[in-house]
Amino acid sequence: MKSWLTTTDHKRIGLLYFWTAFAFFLIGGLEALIIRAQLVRPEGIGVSAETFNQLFTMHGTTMVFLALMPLSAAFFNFIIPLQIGARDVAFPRLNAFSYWVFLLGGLFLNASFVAGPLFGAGQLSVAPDAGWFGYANLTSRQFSPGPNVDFWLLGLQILGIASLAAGFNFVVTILNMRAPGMRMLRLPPFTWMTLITQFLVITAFPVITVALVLLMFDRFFGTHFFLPSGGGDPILWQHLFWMFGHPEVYILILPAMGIVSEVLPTFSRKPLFGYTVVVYSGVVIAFLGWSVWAHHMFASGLGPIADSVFAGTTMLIAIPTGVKIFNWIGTLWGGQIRFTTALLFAVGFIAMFIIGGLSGVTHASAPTDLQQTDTYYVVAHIHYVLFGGTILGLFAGMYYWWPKMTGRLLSERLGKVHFWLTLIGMNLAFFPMHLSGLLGMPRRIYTYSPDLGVAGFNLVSTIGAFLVGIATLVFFWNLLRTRWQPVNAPANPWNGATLEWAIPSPPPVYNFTVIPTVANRLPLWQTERHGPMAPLPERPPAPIHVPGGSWWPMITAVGLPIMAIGALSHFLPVVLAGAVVAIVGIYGWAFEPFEM
Amino acid sequence: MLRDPVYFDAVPLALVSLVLLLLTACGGGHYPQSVFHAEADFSRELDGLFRNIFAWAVGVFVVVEALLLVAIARFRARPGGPEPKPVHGHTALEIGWTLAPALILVFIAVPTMRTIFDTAGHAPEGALRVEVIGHQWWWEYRYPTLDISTANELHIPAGMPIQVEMTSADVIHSFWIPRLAGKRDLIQGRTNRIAFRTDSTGEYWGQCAEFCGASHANMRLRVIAQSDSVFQRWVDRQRAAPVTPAKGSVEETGQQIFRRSACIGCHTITGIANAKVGPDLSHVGGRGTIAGALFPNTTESLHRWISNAPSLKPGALMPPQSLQGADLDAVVAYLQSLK
Amino acid sequence: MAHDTHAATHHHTSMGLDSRKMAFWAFIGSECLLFGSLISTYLVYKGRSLVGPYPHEILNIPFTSFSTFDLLMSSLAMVLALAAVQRGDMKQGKLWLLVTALLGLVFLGGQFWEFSHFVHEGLGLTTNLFGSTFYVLTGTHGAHVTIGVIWLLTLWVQALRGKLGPANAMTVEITGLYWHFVDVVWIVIFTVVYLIQ
Amino acid sequence: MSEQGQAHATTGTYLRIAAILVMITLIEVGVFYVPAFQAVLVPVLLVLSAVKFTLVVMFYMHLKFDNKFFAFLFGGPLLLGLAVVVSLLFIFYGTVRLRTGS
Ligand code: HEA
Ligand code: HEA
Ligand code: HEC
Ligand code: CUA
Ligand SMILES: [Cu+2]
Repeated sequence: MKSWLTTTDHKRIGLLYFWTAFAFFLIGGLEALIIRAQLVRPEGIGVSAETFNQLFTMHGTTMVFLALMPLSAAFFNFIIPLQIGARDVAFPRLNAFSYWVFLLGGLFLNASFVAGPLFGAGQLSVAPDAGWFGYANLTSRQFSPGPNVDFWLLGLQILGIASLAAGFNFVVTILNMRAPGMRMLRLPPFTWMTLITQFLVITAFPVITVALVLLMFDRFFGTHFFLPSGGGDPILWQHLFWMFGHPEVYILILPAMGIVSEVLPTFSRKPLFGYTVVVYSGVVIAFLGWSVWAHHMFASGLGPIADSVFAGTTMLIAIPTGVKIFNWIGTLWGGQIRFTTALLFAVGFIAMFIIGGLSGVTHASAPTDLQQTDTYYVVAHIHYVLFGGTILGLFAGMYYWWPKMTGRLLSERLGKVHFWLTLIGMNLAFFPMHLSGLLGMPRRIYTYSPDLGVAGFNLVSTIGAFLVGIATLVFFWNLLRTRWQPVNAPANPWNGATLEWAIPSPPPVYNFTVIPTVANRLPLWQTERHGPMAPLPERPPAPIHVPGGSWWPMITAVGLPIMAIGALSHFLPVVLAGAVVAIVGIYGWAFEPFEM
Repeated sequence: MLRDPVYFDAVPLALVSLVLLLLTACGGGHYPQSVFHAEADFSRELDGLFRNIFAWAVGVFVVVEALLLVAIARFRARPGGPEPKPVHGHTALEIGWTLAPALILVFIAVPTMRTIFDTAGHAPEGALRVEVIGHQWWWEYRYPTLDISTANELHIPAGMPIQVEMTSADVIHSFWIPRLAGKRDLIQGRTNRIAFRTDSTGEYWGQCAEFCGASHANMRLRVIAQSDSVFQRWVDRQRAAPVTPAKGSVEETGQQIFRRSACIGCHTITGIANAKVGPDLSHVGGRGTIAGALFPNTTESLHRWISNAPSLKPGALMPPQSLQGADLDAVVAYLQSLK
Repeated sequence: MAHDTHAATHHHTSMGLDSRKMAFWAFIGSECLLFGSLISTYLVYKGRSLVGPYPHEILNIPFTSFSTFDLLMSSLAMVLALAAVQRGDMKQGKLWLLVTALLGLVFLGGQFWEFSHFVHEGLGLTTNLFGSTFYVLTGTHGAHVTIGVIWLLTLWVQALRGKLGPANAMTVEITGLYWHFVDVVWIVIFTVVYLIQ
Repeated sequence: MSEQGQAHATTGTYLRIAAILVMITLIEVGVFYVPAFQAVLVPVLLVLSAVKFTLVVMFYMHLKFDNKFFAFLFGGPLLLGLAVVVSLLFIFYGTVRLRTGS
């Protein structure tokens, strides 16, 4: 127990990230299922408007910040050091800190579901209810008087710290901890996409930090940054949020694209087609991703010039994304494809992401978006890219790397059931949303008129959502089975080409008995240019010392939610107490003898 | 594992069910808020553009998905199959599949830009100006040139260009009547514009499209496009002073009760009350619906609305009123008389 | 698990650059966007205050010029401190670290005086958009200076206790990066907020 | 400058840079008070502060002598931040009708 609390081992932190994020995924999914249950028929099943607003806000926030980002982080943590031939990340304690901050931030946000009585709210739940992008000026004290929005803004502030810390850590890890010979253009594609993602994180998160700070001043100290009554402009919030928010969606998709770029070559027994192009297109996507934010604001009246510019830049992103897709197909082409579950999910990713990407292009056309924005058509788009894209990609990663992470094989039979249920379920759930949207159903409504004519589509969506729910339970069962009915995994069960497969499953604490010297991009494969790398010695030639654990990251992290609780309750001493805890933690950390 | 027939059955199965879904949407049925049934210049232009882009998207979809399916069907591993050739890439292909999408995008971008400028919101000379002000959770309409102020139901003359200027009294809302026009947000402190012209008379439905709090779902809107003469009659009635109830009638009692009640703190009835928190009631009896086009304007719904609005419409900013029995009947009768 | 160092991984890095320094430069890059967003907010809201006091009525250029001078000098002291520590001249190192911190304190004192003077003149945090954007932008900068001063003093105490030497020059260098960055942010703020009214 | 190519700046350089920085600051403040400069005040001030900025970053933060990669880590986001400022200014002052107030 203590060893888990103080751990700085990237592998353990990776597993902590995984289980925490997976739990939040179930919670976010449960929220989605209640949403879908309410929408199963026009007048609903009795979920109140207030509860419904909390549900979709927490669903979006949870899925984005507490499920998808940290699930990717689970792989960053576990896999990246192995792929680059390192013993750990560059800053193991900072890594632990990121995890604890993430966990506590997530708990803080979700505590709002039961914190009502503390605020005399007259109901149990005071969860955030202004939507995951919290548009001003609905978030002002005047229109949202309760603590709901406070939970949201403080929670996101905390989570931002976790992401930023991890961002710096992984940038340095990937650049600086590579094994000898692991040149940049020999990095596995997953590592590359992670690197790009981290650059997006460290540039995009400061912007939302500022937006949240300004909002905090508006709510706590009576300023008018986003309030027209004092000369402020709610549109500024939208700009700041989406300047973060759009890069954020690429933060969510790029790691999944990286995973797919690992899985396809392994299971078609061919190198990734156009490796350099795939890498550079990732860079281009990230770069362009910074220039398109106002496509979320076409209806806000930016004027025709800005609309045209942002429509144009948005469309450009289709090019590097398309390039990736064609290269993936090129990888499959001429291969010897083994239909493992991981491969099915990777192919499912491509198939579904195309649909989401194409609906994205119809959004990118500003005029047509005027009919689509804020309808279920957008909801369809985001779930094809986020679920059909990111989630399917992450599942591919889970089936691919679970043996490495735990030393246990997942059942392929259950995996296939999981895959097909998920694929069919998600299409039933999300495809009809295109239609209900175009037929006039706005998003974020807890009830709709039977006259709209969309009841049938909603029924199908709900059925599909529950199918996905069942599929997720199948997967959960599959995970648990690896504990209860273990089947041990060999070091390289899939015949993968990258370094993580050169060491036992699960890897020993020190990862590599000897740091390998890398001579090419696919070290474990026989290709026409080179043979597989010589196996590493079974035991380390000399004793390897790994750094011990540390309490300080967790102590420092604990300070943050304490400060947030103080702010929530408008009780300064608690804020100060939290600050003291954090400062003590930082000093303890700084002066602790801890060497890598 | 590879012979497993399930793959090759499930894919077509899923596709067929999707197509079936599509058909149900396009064929038949009555969809008051469908974007596919454009009945004004603005919406028609958007619809045309969408169909254009959609066609490209379908083309891309079919080609790319087909390639993907062919790849996985053709290159399944066969026991004892040859070791695949380790191809690392192909420069000509890379250039090709960079340029092809770029070219397609040109065909999407050019009409997009044109439509952006076409629909930038400025109506031709002589358009009827309407100001829309969003409130949590109802719509206020003003016709500055006609000196009319009303709520929740927008009357317009069919065939005449309409210049809509919008802003909000509180949070952001979005004005959307799919058959007539694309959305535009109502933002406090800003003025946004759209312009459109309907083809024909009729009733058009829409609703608020920007999340605006508890009753966002209940912020519907109704547009009534009328022939010139009918519209003119409507204008005349709106500009007339509110009906004065006959002496001794139940309506007169209602008026007195209205005067004595909290109502005057929030509502306007020209000559009786002058407050701006809620909708102008000077001609409320002539409206087909009340409360953000949510309920038909019947005796029953007025009763229920006045006694306890928030129970009908979550969060409604009209508190429950203590009027009861005969008093309530009288007020309702009075309001209904205000044609 | 032992606390020792594994010799092979300690000094070797694949880019040959110090990891902490690299992380710190990435952090500074990230801070550019933090201040970029704040400055954007200030500029976007410039001239949109509904009531006074307005910038030209209240900003005190001579005084702030002095603060700017003070901060520039602290940057000088900081490079001197670093150079001394790198040379192993801990006497000079201690001195210049202390001078840097003290100049930072002077700056903070000036900011404290400025803020209270403004409040006295009727410009509060919530008075108008100028007040809000001004205090949040300069306040965020001030918070950075505060952290810097604490950091410098910590180093100074370490030096007094003889725990700082050329072996920790990298720590001092990173502190310096932070301190200079705070200085360049002020260079921008001084121009954008004070001089361009 | 003579230091070019050398691995480290000397104390002399630091002092000279400090002198230049102080001088520029004096010029900035001077320009601010000279009515004749009002027309070009903004560009002049922006250029001067950019020079100061660059001097500190190049010499005090050693970016001039240090690994180019650090320049990338700092310069990339710096340019991005600059782009954020410029594009927001464009959007708010360029194409959008400002608050009407009416
Ligand atoms: C994983 C996350 C993710 C990804 C990858 C994307 C990708 C894209 N998104 Fe999406 N988007 C979201 C997540 C994502 N989006 C979310 C969460 C929202 C809603 C936020 C909210 O309001 O709550 C949103 C909203 C959103 C909007 C605003 C809609 C609105 O609210 O009105 C727009 C508008 O332009 C848009 C566009 C695009 C485009 C053009 C892409 C492109 O990157 C897609 C590129 C891919 C392809 C085009 C397919 C493959 C390409 C080819 C096969 C080549 C050939 C293709 C052509 C020639 C067209 N997205
Ligand atoms: C980021 C990823 C992500 C993911 C994976 C999902 C997954 C799902 N989403 Fe979500 N969604 C968003 C991101 C995501 N969503 C965002 C950003 C929004 C916008 C929010 C906003 O407007 O502010 C949104 C909005 C949104 C809406 C619109 C709400 C509205 O506008 O009113 C709907 C409606 O159907 C919906 C449905 C679903 C469904 C059915 C799933 C399914 O895939 C879920 C599958 C189900 C499970 C995975 C459940 C498994 C669990 C169990 C079976 C129970 C066991 C439980 C425990 C043991 C605790 N989502
Ligand atoms: C505190 C303010 C307030 C008071 C007092 C008040 N109302 Fe209202 N009223 C409103 C608001 C706000 C609305 C719009 C609510 C909505 O649609 O969400 C409204 C709507 C209405 C409507 C529907 C109008 C339409 O066209 O949609 C009627 C009718 C009405 N009120 C009648 C009354 C009567 C009668 C009384 C007094 C007995 C009264 N109101 C008292 C604020 C008030
Ligand atoms: Cu008004 Cu939603
Ligand atoms: Cu976007």
